[in-house]
Amino acid sequence: MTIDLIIDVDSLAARVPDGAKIALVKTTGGVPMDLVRALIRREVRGLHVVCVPTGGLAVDLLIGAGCVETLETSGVTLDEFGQAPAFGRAVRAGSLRLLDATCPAVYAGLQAGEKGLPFMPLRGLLGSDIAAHRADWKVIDNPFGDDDPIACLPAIVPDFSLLHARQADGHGNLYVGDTREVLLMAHAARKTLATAERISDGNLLEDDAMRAGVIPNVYVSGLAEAEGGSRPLGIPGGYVVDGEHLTLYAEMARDEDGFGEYLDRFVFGRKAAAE
Amino acid sequence: MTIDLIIDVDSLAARVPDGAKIALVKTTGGVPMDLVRALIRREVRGLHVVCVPTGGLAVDLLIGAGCVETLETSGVTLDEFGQAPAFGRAVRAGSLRLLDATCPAVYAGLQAGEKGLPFMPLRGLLGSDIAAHRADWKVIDNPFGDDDPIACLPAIVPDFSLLHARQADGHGNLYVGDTREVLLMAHAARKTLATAERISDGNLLEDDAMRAGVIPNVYVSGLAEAEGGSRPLGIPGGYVVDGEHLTLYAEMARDEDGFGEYLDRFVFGRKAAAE
Amino acid sequence: MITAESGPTPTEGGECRLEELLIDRIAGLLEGCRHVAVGVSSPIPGSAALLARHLSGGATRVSVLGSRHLQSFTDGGVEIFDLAAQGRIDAFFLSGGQIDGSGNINLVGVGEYPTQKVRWSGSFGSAYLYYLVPRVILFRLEHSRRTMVEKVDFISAPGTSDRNVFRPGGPHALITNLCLFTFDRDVQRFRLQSIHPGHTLEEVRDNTGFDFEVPSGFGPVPATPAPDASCLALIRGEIASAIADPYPKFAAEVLGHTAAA
Amino acid sequence: MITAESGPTPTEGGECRLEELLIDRIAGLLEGCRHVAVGVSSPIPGSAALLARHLSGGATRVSVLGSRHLQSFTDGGVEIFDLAAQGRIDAFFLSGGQIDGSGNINLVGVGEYPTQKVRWSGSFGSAYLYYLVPRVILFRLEHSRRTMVEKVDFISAPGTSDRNVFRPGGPHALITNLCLFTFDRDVQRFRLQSIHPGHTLEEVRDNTGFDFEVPSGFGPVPATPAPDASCLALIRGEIASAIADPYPKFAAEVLGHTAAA
Repeated sequence: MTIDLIIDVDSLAARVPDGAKIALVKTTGGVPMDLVRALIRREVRGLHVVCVPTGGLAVDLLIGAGCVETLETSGVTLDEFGQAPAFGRAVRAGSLRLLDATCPAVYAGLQAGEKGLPFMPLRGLLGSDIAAHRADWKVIDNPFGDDDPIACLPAIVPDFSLLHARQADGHGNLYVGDTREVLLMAHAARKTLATAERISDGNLLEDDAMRAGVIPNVYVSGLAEAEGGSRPLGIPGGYVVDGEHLTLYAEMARDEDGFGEYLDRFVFGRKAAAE
Repeated sequence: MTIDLIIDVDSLAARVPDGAKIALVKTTGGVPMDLVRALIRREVRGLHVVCVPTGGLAVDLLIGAGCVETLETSGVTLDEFGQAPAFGRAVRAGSLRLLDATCPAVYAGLQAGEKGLPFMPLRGLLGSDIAAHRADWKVIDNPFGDDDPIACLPAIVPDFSLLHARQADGHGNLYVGDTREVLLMAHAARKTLATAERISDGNLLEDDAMRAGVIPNVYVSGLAEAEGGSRPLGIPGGYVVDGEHLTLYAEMARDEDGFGEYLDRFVFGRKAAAE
Repeated sequence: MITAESGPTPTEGGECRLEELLIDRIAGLLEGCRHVAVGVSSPIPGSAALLARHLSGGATRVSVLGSRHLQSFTDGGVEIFDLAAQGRIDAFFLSGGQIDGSGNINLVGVGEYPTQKVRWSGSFGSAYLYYLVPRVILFRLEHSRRTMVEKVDFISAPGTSDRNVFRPGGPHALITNLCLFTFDRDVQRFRLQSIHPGHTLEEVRDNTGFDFEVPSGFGPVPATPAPDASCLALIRGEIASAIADPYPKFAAEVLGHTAAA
Repeated sequence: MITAESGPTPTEGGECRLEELLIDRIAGLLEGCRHVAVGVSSPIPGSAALLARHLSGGATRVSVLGSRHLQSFTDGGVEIFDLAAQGRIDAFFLSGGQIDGSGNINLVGVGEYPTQKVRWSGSFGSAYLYYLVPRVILFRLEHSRRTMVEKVDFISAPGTSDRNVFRPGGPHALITNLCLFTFDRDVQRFRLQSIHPGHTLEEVRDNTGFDFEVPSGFGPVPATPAPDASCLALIRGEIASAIADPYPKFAAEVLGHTAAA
C-alpha cells in the first residue's frame, strides 16, 4: 500500500481521466501548481472543476488550456493582479458551463459530501440570481419553522481532490496545518491526489503537535514529492506568492496568443527543460 | 477584555445559573472536573446536560448531586469501571428527563448550532426507539430523492460549553490539539467557560505548529487556571485516568449513602481543605 | 460499545481458548474488507481485525477507537461516522444487552422506557452505524435467554428497515460464546452457521429466546473450526503484541503476551 | 470582495485625503459593534475597523480576512460564515460592480447571464453574508452611472427580501467617493446622508442611476465631516502601523506609514 502510493507528478496527473470532477483550493492555501501544469501537459479534457471556494491562476490556466467543461465557483480572480483573463474570455465565448455559487454554499456542499449526506441546508441565497440559476439547489420549508423557506444544497463529491501539502510522510499522511478547507476537500472527495514540499521520515500522526493539522492517509491515494510545487503561488509556512510572475501572467494572458506563449514557456517548456 | 476573562474556578461556576444548558465532552478529552466539583458545591440545580456525545464520572456526579433535570446523551458509563451508578438510580426513580440519542446525532445537532442552522439532516435513526422517543426530531422526504425519508435534528445550542484545556494563553485562547469535538462544542455554545492546566505567556495563535489545535478566544468568555483540573480523569498530552480512584468511586457510589460520603470527601472536602 | 464478558473458557482439551477461536472466526468474517473499525472496550473484535489485516497482507485497514496508534482520525469523534456514511468502512462490531431474532439490538435497558428497572449505558453510535456499515458483526459473550430474546424491550437500532429507508448496512453475523449465526436479510432471521466445540444444538436452542434457521439436509450443524497451529501462533505472537497498545491487560492475561515479546 | 479603486484625491486644501475621510466616517458607522469582519483586498474598510476598535477601547473585535495576525480563525474558510450565521459578526463590507437603488449588488457581470460581455470575479460570500450580518456597509470608490444603476444585471445578493425570509442582515450604508447614503429598510431605498467636501448634490444626482431620498426641510445636505487633527494623527500613526500587516503598500503610499514607525 505504502509503496504504490508514492509516485511522480506526471503519474499523478495520468490518474485523472478526462471528464473527472476535481476540487482545487483557493489561492492562499495549497494549490498543486506542478500537478496542474502536468494536467495541462497531458491535455486532460472535459474537467468539472470545483473551486474551494474560489479560483485563481490554476483555474485560469486550466480554462485557457481548454481542459475545463464545467466550472463551479464563488469567484475567479488573480487578486491584486487583476481579473482572470482566460476565465473572462471563456465566459464571453460561452465555452464554459458555469455553476456560480457563494463561498459558504461550496463549503456546505463539500460538508454534505464529507458526511455522506444527500444535502445540507443553508441560510442566505433566496432571491439571488445565483440561486435562480442553480437548478440543482432546492428550497424547502424548514421543518422546525413556520413558513420559513431554506435552501438545500446537494452534496459535492469530487472524484479527485488535488492539493499541495507543506509536508507529507511515507505513509501518505499530509500536513496542512490550519488550512482546514483542504482537509474538508480531502474528506469530501472519492480520492485525493497530493503533492508535498517534502516527504519526511516517520509518521506525522505520531507527532502530537502536528497531528491536529494532518490529513490521514485513509483519504489519500497518490502522493508525489514536489518542492516548490505551489509556485508561483505560495504555501502557508513556506513561500509567498511570486508577484512578478503573477504580473507577467496577467499581462501575457490578456490575449490568446500571449496565453499560448505563457503555456509554451512555463508549462510545456518547464517539462521540456526537465527532460 | 483580557483581564476580565481570567478568574478562578469557583467564579466560573458562579457564572452558570440554575437551569442552564451545559455541554460536557466525553471522558477521554477535556472534562473540567474541578469546575464540575465547583458546580456541585455551589448547588446548581435544573441543568440540562448535553453529553458530547457520551458522559462518565462528571455526569454521574452531577446527577447524583441533584444538579440535573434533563440529560441528553448517547450513553453514560464509567467504561471499564462499570455502569454509572447515580445515573441508573435516577433513571429508575424517574427523576431525569431523558433525551436518549446516538453519537452522530449529538454531533449533528452541535454542528447545526455551530453553523447557525435550524437543523441538520442525518442518516440512520429511522425505526429506532431512540427516534420514537425524540419528539424534537422530524422526518422529511429528502428533497433530492424519491421516497427517501431522512431525519432532521434541531440545532443544539448549549448556553455554556464547559471544558478543560491542556494549555491556554492570557488572551483566552485554548489549546485542545486534535480533540476536535471540544472545538465543536465551543463553536456551538453561546459561551464557553474553560479551565486549563496552565496559562502560558504569549499567544497560542502565533505558534504555527499549535494553531491548528486552538479554540480562539472569540468563543471563550471565562478562563481559570486549574492544574490537574481533569483529575481523576485524564487529559490528552497530560495525565491518564486514575483507575484506582474510579474503582473507588464505582464502589462508593453503589448506594446513596456511599455516594454522599464520596461527595463529602472528594467534592466538598476538597474545597474545605483548600480554604 | 461492545461489552466483552470473556472468561477463561478453554476448548478442545485446552489447546485453544474460546477467545482465540473467536478471534480466528471473526477474522474470517472480515475477509475482503478494505476497512474494519472497532469500537471501544472490544479486545476480541480488535484482535480479530488485526488478524484479518495480517492475513490480507496489509490490504485491510483497521481503526481501533480509543487507541492512539491504531487509528488515524484527526477530525474528532465525528470522523468515524462520516467515514461510515461515505461507505469507507466495511465492517464494525455492535453488541446488545438484548438481541432479538429480527436482529434488533437494545443497549438502553430492560422494562418500559424511560423509567427502566435496568438501565444500561445507552445506544452510542448503534442507531447510525447499524444502518450504514455493510457488515455489522454482533458480538456477545453471554448467550442466554436473558440476552437472546424474542423481542427487545427497546430498539436502539433495528435489524431491518422498510424498503424505502436508506440502509446499505446491517447485521452480517452474530457470534456468541456458544455459536455463530449469520443473518439472512431476505427472510430477516438468523441462521445457525456453526456451534463452538463442546456445545450442542440443544444447548443453543435452550439458551436462545428467538427462533432461528437451522440448515437441514446436510447432516449435523458443523462445529466452529478452531484456528490451526500457525494461526494460533500468530494470535499469541504478533496479534497479541499489536493489541497490547489499547488492551495491555487482555493481551497479557488472555493471549499470554509479555511486554518483552 | 471589495474592489478598492482608491486614488490620491485630496480634499479640503490637501489637509486630509479622501481615504482618511472615508476611514473616519466608516469607523463612525461601526460604533457599538462587538465584532467587525473585513474581507480581502479591503484596506480602507480594514483601517476603519481598526480605528473603530481603537475608539471603542478594544471592545470592538476586528477580523481581517487574509491577515494572519488580525484574525483568529482555526476552522478554515467556513468559520467566518458560521460566525455570521450565529450572529457573532455585527458588520461586514461588500461592494458591487453594480449597485442599484434597492440595495441589490452585482459582482458577476454585465449583460445576459451566463455569456456576459463583461464578467467580474464572482459573488464570493455576498449571497450569504448580506442576509446575515446586521450592518453591511457597501463600499465603492467609483460613483458613476456605470456602477450606481437603476437595476443590476445580475443579483449576486438582493438588498431586501420577502418578509418570510430569514434575514437579520442587510445593507446599512453605501459609501462612495462622492457621498454617504444610509439604507432605509422600511422604504427599501437609499437616503443621502452627507456629501463629501468638494462635491455637490447635483454631481451626486448626475452620477447616480437610481432614485434616492434626500432629507428635506433642514437646509442643504450636510457635508461629510472630515476627521479632526487627533483622529488624523491616529489614522496616520497607530492605524497605519496596524494595517501595514496585511496592506503594507496601502499603509505606506496612502497613510504615509514608514516601516520604522
